[in-house]
Amino acid sequence: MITLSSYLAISFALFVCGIAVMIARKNIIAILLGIELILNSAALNFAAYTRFVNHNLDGHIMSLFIIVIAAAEAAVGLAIVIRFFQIRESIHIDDATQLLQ
Amino acid sequence: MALNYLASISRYVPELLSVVIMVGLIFIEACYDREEKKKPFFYLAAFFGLTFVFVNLAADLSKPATMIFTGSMTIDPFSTLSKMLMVLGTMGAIYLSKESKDIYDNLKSEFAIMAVGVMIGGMILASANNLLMVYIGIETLSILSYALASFKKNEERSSEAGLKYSLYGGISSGIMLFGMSHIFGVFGSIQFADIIAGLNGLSTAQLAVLLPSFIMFFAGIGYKIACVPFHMWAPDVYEGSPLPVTTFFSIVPKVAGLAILLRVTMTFFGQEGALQVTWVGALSVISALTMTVGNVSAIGQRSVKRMLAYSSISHAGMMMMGVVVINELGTRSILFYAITYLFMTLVAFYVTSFVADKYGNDHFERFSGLIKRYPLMAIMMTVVMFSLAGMPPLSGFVAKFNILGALLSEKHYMLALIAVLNSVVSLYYYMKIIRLMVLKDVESMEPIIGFGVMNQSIILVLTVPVLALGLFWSGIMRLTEGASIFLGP
Amino acid sequence: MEYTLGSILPIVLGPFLAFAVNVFLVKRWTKLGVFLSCFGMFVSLFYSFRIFKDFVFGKYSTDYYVHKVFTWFDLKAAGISDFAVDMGIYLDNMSAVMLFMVAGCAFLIHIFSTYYMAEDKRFGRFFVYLSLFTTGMLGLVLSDNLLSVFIFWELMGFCSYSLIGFYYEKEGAGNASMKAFMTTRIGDVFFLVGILAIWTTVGSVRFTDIYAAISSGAFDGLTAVGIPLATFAAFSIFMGTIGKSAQFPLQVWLPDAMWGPTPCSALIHAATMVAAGVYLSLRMYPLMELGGITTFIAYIGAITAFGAATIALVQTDIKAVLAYSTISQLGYMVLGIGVGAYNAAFMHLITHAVFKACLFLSAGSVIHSLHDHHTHAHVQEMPRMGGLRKKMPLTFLAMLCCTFAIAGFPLFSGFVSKDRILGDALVMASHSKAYWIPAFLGFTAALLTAFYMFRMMFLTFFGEPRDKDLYDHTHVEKLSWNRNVPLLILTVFTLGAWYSGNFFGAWVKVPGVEHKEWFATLIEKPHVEKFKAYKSLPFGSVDTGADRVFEESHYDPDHGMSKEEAHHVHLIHNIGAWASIVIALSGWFIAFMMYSKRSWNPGRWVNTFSGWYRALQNKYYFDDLYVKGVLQRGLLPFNNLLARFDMGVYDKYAIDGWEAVNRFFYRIARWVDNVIVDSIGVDGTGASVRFFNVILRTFQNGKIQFYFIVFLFVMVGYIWKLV
Amino acid sequence: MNGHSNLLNWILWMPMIGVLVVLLLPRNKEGVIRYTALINSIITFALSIVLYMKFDPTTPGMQEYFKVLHPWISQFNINYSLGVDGISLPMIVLTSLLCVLCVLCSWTISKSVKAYFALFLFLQSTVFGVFMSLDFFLFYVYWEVMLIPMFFLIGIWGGENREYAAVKFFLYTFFGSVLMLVGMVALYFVSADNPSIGQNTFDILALSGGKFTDLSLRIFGVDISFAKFFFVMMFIGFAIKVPVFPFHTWLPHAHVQAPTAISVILAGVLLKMGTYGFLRIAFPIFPQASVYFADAIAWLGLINVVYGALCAMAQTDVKKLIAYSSVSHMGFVMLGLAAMTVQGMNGAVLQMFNHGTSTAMMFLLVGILYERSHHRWIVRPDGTKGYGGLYTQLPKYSIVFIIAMFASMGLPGLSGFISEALIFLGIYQKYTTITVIALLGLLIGAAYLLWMFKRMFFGEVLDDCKSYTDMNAREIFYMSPLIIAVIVFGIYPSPILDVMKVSVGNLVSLLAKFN
Repeated sequence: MITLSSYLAISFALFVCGIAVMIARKNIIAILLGIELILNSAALNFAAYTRFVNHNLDGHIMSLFIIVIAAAEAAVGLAIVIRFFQIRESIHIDDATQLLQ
Repeated sequence: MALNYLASISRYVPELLSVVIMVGLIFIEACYDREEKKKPFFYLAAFFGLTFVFVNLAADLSKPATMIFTGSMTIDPFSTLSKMLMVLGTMGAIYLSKESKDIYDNLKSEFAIMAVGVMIGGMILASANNLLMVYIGIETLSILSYALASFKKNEERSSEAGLKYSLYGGISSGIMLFGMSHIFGVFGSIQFADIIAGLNGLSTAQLAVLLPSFIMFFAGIGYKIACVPFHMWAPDVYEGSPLPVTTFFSIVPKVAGLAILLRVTMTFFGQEGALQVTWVGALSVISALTMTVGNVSAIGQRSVKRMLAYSSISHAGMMMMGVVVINELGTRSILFYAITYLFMTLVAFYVTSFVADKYGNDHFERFSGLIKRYPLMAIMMTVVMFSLAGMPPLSGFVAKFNILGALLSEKHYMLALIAVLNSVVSLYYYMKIIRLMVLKDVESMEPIIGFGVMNQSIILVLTVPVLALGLFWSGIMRLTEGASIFLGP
Repeated sequence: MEYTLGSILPIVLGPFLAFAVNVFLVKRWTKLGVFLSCFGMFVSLFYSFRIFKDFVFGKYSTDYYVHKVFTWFDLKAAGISDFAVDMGIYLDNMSAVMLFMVAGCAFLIHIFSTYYMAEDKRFGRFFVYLSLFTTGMLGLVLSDNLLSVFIFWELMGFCSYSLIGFYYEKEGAGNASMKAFMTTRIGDVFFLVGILAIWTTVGSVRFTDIYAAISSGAFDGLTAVGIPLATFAAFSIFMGTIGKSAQFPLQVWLPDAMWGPTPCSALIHAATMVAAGVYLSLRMYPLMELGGITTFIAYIGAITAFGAATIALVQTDIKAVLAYSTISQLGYMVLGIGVGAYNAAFMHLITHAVFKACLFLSAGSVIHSLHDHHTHAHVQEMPRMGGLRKKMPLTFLAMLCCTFAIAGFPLFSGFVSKDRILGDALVMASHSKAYWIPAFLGFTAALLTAFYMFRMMFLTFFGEPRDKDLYDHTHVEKLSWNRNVPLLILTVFTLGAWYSGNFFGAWVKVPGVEHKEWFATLIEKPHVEKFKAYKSLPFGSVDTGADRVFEESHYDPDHGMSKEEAHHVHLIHNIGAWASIVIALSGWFIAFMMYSKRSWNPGRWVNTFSGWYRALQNKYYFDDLYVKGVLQRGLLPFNNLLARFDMGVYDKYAIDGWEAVNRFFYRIARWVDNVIVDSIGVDGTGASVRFFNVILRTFQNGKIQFYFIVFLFVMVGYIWKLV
Repeated sequence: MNGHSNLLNWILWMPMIGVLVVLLLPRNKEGVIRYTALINSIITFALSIVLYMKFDPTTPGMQEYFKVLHPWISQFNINYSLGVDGISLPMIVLTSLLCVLCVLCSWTISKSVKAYFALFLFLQSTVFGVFMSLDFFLFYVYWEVMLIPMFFLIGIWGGENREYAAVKFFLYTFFGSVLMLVGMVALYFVSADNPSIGQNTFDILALSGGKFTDLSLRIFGVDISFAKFFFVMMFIGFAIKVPVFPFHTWLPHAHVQAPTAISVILAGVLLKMGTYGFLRIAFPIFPQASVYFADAIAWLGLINVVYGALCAMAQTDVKKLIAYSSVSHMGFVMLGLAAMTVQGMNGAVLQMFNHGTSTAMMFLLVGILYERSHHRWIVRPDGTKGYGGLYTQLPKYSIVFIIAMFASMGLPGLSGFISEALIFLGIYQKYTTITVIALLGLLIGAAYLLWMFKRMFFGEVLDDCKSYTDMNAREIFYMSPLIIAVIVFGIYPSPILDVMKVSVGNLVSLLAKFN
């Protein structure tokens, strides 16, 4: 029997994974993916809560919006990454240290 | 309770107008051919449109507060005022972008368009009354900001700034969402109104879930205000992005963020309880840290832009102190602070940008002897600097005084002391510019193109409030008095 | 005589107005200005003589007084304070005598100055100072309370500063004037403390009130800084005397006062400034007694008298000899106060004033006529003089009489007064061993005095001229009124008879009373309990004294002692008298043998006591101690240290340091941004991110990700704190 | 006196009118600008004399006749309210007098005359504001605004190290005054809880009277007495202006670097603002706290006296020496305040006035000398004498210098003495030891002045001093009022004492209630 807690467990797992990816990977694309993971964990939460706790549509709407906006954000993010790549010929995060000094 | 849709729309004109303006600007922009450098009609439209929005909002001030779209949005004097501020800030930024050399000519119009977009996001955020709206608002604000940050396409620093901004924004919004989801889980609704209702009977288990979630929620907002410890992106981004953008960032998103922070605080933590104590404690620590870190960092800077960026962080901290005291006075003082801060920042950035355009960089030395060449500008800059530092009889002092009053009315003596001592520190680096401008000898006499008659007069006009609000501020106080947060009928 | 303001104020106003006018006048019309000051002096002399005559020959009473007061300023506020500062005029026998002496000497000195300073380029300005100086002294004598005494006292300090520094082209003058002012000011500060102590205790600083308070025991049981209040106050005030009257250990300034023109030395040394100190102590005598510091005073006086006399032995500058003799004589007066010879001390003050003024003036006339045409300077060195009595007989005569007087030869004033002091010292010594040393020192000093004074006489006027060239250029003294008349007048008053009354006592004889020594009769210790009844009148009023009864004074030679006591005292007095006569003569004899007959060689003494000789020439190294030791080694280095600390350390680090602190914090902020990141980047063991070690070791890290880490840490931190 | 007068408004705003006129004048008409400033300041002085004449010394507290009150910010109950009493009147007169002299002595300023005089008159007006305002907020505003013209006057027209001095002065004072700001606002918010006030107010008179004695506040969970805490805050604020010992180091820099006229204003008036703050605000509002801290104040004052004097003795720069001397002299004022007796307080206020005149003389004289010699060394860094034999070279100057010197030394017959004597009489009643030590400070005070005088004026004339000319007519003219004041008030102080004694007495009796 699948309960709320299992959903939450999964979403939390996703969340942690996302964080881990963002911290660990040097590839900017990967980091963007990590962000997606986190967003998804949130979306999953919303869906699960709607299913189990209260039966209005708020959660679903939230999840939908999350998906949409995540797409948009990813698009912009990728655009910026491309621009960065065009300049530096690299998508290595360590190359983004110009502003240190 | 909530009005029906048509009625709602009737109260929602400004936002719609701005959308129309944005779309219209896109069309106008499309009409020009790409050789066209200065696009008079475009800017004319932009300014007229924004002025129209502004007027609309002003007219809205007198109307009673209400909730529209089934309570998902609140239209109350507070939100309206903050929207007006955003509009003004946007106009100022757009004008600067028009004049500045820091943006490629072919992108200037795009800047205007995106700015309006960001402004719309801010407006949504300012009157958001449920979690969804908060999310949408923040995202609208952010996504366009990422683009703005990386506006100097071919410049590495700029794109890097955009990169950082976007990644940082991504994680923070993600975490915020995660927090939201749990809040939703506890209360079973995303409507603030329902949440308030649910706040009373909470089990300890729920509280245990709730508090972390709120902190996560706060991360999203704090990142918009750029308060410690979510501030690290700010200096880099401010530095990396072109000057008009920096100007824009240091006004509109901050105001929006503060607006929502204030609304959330007032809504959720309005009444006494464990929640409030924790929240206030956290906020006071954060605000004190923000202010101090901002000031301390600002001292070490060589570039005026970076210095202003850091100082804007510290000012944000100052405004957050108004949030710490959860009462009318705090709200009022924050609004007043925002108003004065708007004008001061605009003038400061204008002058800096014009000087920077002349020399290609904006180091402090570039200002030396300005009084000999452009006495008016130098005096204006001096006034603004003193005002930022909080010297009477300038508006900056009155703003600080209000915040102080709010703090002390709630007997936050330590915070008050920290605040004033910080203003001493800030005076030090603001005075560095004054010293250079007034006391030092001039480097070169060749003219600065930026300081045309038009620009000078505009700067003058912008400085007038800085002076006037310092002496005759009861009018503004009366204006802000009505501007309380509307927590539903 | 009725005492209206018109009959008293001119005494002060005369010289003061002269001063006030001269300030503006003297530059343009010098002659007129000078005349004005002299005239002003004459006016004050005239009025003071009237008062003197009236008090001494008319009212023949010890407790006759005139006391007029007015309020200077007040801090009256209804129901809050009724504090008011009163000033006033207080006249009694003592001040009457004092007034006459001061006005007389000052007047004669004025006259002499018109001769002495005539060629000086600052002729006029000298008289400006002179008038102000005299004003100060006269005001001091007239004043009825300690505060106004202090005011005039300081005023004189200022004048002496200006007069000693009169030749301001000379560095030495600057040093001397500063030295004089500072040294006396040390005493003044203590004096002020005394005034404050009395003021807070008594509520007033009027002499009469203080006496009344003493009699009613206001000081009993009170203490200040751990010692009885009376002692504290008495000591503080006596410190004032020590400073002003150049007593040990503050005697160093007086010899340097010679830097001023000779007439002003006469004024300072004789009539005014140094007299003020003794006068103050006499006025405050009841307090001194109450404070029980008379023994201390006696010792101070004796030491001063002896020490100064010894130093005077080796001086070769004629004015220096006189200066040290002044100190020594002042020592006698203080000794007199110490041994309770109130009357004698005051008499010595008067007599000394007269003969010392005369001595200085004659020294002046000697110096003035000895003009070295090589250096165009006046000569003061005795070794270059000699045989001058032929050149200037009148001056010689005057100086001789004064020397007799100061050496204490019979029939001369010095004998009368000094002998009584010494006599009383003997009496005290016979009572308690503590007074043996003062008495002994006193007599020794008398011997020395006689010796060095005659040494001076012989070196100056007798024998063969030692500097022939100088001698020949010195033209014979021709009579001039403003040179010789003052000398002669003063000389006349060096006769003892004026004071002891042996001849002229009859003048003040009143029916039914036998011969009286007017001085001893009229001047006596204030009986404090009498002053309860004393009352003052408003300033403008006319004081006839008719409303009060004054007991006629009667001189009791036994001082109210029993017969045998009195007999004992008289015996000792007689011994003392004879002893001092013998001493004076022997002093003269030694000097004669050494410097006139040349049969004893002073050089031999110098050789035998060479160590002492050097010590004496260096004034017992006091100046070295104060200037080199205290100032140059002590105060100035300390000041420099302090100043350097203030700007170099305190201001630099404690105040400007805050900026450094800011930068430090800024650096920390940067550090958090960069260093940690880099260190993590290099080897993933940043202390703060140990939690993520595993991942970090496997994967490298960038800046943005560090942001994330911090971000997360804060989140976790919050949550940790909250849950 | 019945009826009402706007005199205070006139005095306060007259310099502002002057500022406007000067600003409207063309930059190159320097002569006209100078004369405008002079005439303006003279008019102001005349007005202040009228004020003195009309002032009724018998009525305690603020004179109804002169009160000016307009609401300013209704939300915070802030009023534009002016008033004058016996404590502020002497200060107002002193300020207006010194300003006339300063305009005269800055006649030779040639660097951007227009700005100079505009700023100067602005400064004058703000100083008046501080001495007149009865509303704490107004007081604070003026107190702060005063810094801005000062900053520029020192920073632009000052000596070689002017920037550092200006910034230091500015930050130092700003630091102090923000602490005062906190106290002010806190007072505003607690004032409503007090039954005797009943509403939130900044009105100084309403706040004063020791109404906050039993309040307490929590910081980090520690309970502190409200009054004591904020008394310390305000103490620091005012002490920096005075300046009291640990906060004194801005003064030498500022005084030395500032142009003559500004040093005069600094030493003559601005330092008094600190002590005035004590008399007007810190003591009346927190009497019990001030009584509690009286010992500390006395000791600090003592340190001022001795420390300042000792430091002054070591100085080789005339102006710096005088700067330190005014540290020492303000110490006397602090002693008088700490005494909290009738004599002490009156003496302190009188000393505020007298030090104003005497030290102004000193600075003016140094300025005159500087115009001749363009250096201020008593002893040059290389050990040679900076001046020598000035007495022979500049007789008139020397006479005036002697008067000034002995006045600041407290010689009887000159103004310094009476105030110092009163202060000592007041302080002796409480602290015998302190008095004795402080009197030694007086001794040192005489020492360093005389020593300086000896080194500069006695002896042969130095070669490079031979070219100096004696004081000219203008200089004599602007020195003469001070000379007269110093002598007249030394002989007859009642004109000042009579106007202030009642007001001071009230303060003393208030403090006595908490003793």
